[in-house]
Amino acid sequence: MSESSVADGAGMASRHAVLHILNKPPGHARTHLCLATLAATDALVLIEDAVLALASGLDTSAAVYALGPDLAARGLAADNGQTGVIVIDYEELVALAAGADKTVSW
Amino acid sequence: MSESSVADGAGMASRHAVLHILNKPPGHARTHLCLATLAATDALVLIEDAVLALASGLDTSAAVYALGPDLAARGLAADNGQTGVIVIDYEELVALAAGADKTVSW
Amino acid sequence: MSVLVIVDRSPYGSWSGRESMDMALSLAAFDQPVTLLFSGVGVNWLRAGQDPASIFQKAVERNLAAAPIFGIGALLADQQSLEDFGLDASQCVTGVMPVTVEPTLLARFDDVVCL
Amino acid sequence: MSVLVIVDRSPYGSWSGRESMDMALSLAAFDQPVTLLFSGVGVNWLRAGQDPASIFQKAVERNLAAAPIFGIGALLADQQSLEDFGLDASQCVTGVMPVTVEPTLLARFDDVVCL
Amino acid sequence: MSAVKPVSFTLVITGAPYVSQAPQTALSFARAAVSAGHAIDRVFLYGDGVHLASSLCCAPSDEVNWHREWSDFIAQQQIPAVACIASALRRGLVDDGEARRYERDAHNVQPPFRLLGLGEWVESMTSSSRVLYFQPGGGH
Amino acid sequence: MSAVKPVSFTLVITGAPYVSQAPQTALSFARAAVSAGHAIDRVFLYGDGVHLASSLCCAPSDEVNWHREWSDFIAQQQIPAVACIASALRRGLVDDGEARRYERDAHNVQPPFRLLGLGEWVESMTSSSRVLYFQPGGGH
Repeated sequence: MSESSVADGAGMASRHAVLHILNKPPGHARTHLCLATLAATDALVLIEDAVLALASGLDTSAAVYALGPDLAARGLAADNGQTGVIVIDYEELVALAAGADKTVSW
Repeated sequence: MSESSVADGAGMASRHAVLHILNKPPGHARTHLCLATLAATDALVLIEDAVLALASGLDTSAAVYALGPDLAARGLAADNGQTGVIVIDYEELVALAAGADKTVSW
Repeated sequence: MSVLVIVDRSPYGSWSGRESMDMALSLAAFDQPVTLLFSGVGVNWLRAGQDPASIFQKAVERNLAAAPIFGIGALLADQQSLEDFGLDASQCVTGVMPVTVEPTLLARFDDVVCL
Repeated sequence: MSVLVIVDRSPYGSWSGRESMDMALSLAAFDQPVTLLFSGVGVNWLRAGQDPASIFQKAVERNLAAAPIFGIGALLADQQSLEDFGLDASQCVTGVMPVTVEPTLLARFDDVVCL
Repeated sequence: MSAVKPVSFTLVITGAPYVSQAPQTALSFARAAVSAGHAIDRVFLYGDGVHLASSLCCAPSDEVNWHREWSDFIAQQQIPAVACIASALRRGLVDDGEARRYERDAHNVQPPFRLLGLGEWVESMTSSSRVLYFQPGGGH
Repeated sequence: MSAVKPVSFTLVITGAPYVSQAPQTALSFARAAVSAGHAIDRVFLYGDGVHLASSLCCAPSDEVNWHREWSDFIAQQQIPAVACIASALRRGLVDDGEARRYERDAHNVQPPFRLLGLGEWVESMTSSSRVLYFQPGGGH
């Protein structure tokens, strides 16, 4: 991805009070806890097994990002059933984490 | 427990086609899988974290056993919300496993 | 800096909950404000009358009851999870405060740790 | 002796599913009848087009497609789980047979292994 | 006990000590099985269970030493005890021979545990009356 | 990159290599953070994450050697790398000093990793801009 999209990522992050980073697969109790604490103004980043939520569906009004390499590994694309998901790379994840007020690793 | 109750355990086990041994806490995906494969003529043994199902409730018509030391560790008794649960010790678990046609460790 | 440490692992079947509580105790030992929140199956750490000696493990109940003495600000528990496991305050170690798990809960803390 | 090996762990985030599949391959290598069943998030092992090289892991897709050659009797998948993850047979590696997970399924095997 | 016909068990342990309850439950089961006159054909460590074979685990002084309890039990009962070699190597458990092969200057597999392949488990599946699995709970 | 103000990260890893994806994701994150001009104050291994400090892990020859990748990165970037001593001892990870104290004839903590207490993590919580946790997934 281009440097400008990294800057965009950081710009978006600065609007989010909390950056929630989730690595648990759908159905895991931690997923429910994460969603229960997710404010509409927060952002959720799906990494590792959590990207499978794009296939099973995810009910939130918060901004949702998904880590591209984890999507590719699992044969998924951003449009796999879920709309409005922004695919990011590690550089953009760093920018989001650096720009957020607070991060929670679920 | 007395030796006669051990023999009772083995006698019960011989009526069960499959002895399901579950150690996962309520809410774990494995719990659902175990219950989905549990026949009314099977038996379910709750060990370790799975004994917490006596507090949260368990919907099955199969025979249910729970390991006493694990109940005690977690401050639970057999009558903690769930009826008809038979509390066993390790000796009775051995007798159930030895007497069953087949065991599955979930 | 005030930290919320969340424990959502069940007692005794795994050491994960203990290692989370060790983190909370460590923050308290260094005079950092810290609060514990028990959620999901984790609320079972709070049940009174645990006897882990029956499986040759150490009791944590007394440590939790003494949490304020160790410098831990509060023992919060998710109200819904308490109900799910048939627990009310009278069946818990002393000092447990039921709360609703919602976004505003996290906003009260500078950092959230959930292993 | 026929063995059912169940995989209900998701791919790549943990090695548990791989270690279950290694057990199935090992039984097959010693000429023991074995069947694999994918359930829950485990069905995602079956999705066609996986590229684990993107996270520096080894692909299992080709191994699964070649399961009959290795002596594995069948690749079963829980129908409901496939639907939960938006999968139909055309999006899976070849040879996947959807089944309903119910008590009678286990009765077809002498042993069931679910790590 | 006469009501139960003696059988033979293989116990597979897939959870690590001081991380999961698996090795504890397995030992209580094993002791009860031996007391009841049943045979234990083999103990097989797989996945994270291989850590039970470590010679370098230093248990907290106020907790039970599960490594010693298991080693003593296996030695007393003369039960073949195997850790899966593939699980072990990737988790940092090596015996004398593997240490030489991989050019490491130390080894940490506690006898009587031996590193062998999954074929040992397959053998148990064909010859033991019952193969039971003692696994991690919902910890992770 | 100028849009992002440089910050300092502490990375806590609680999942083991070849068991969870945690050490891999953490390394990709760490490399990207350094490339973007951010600082990494400390890498702290906790829980099962301490296995990343093992000197005896023998990775399969057809897989990435995550121990070496991490050791090289830490050495190149001169990042303080700590494994929690309590987590390590109960999981069979000992350094030279602990091996002597516990009378073991081998040690298996790979420098530059050092065994230290949770106080190191508390220090990170008070001094790093962000503390991120790289954990096991739903494997167990």
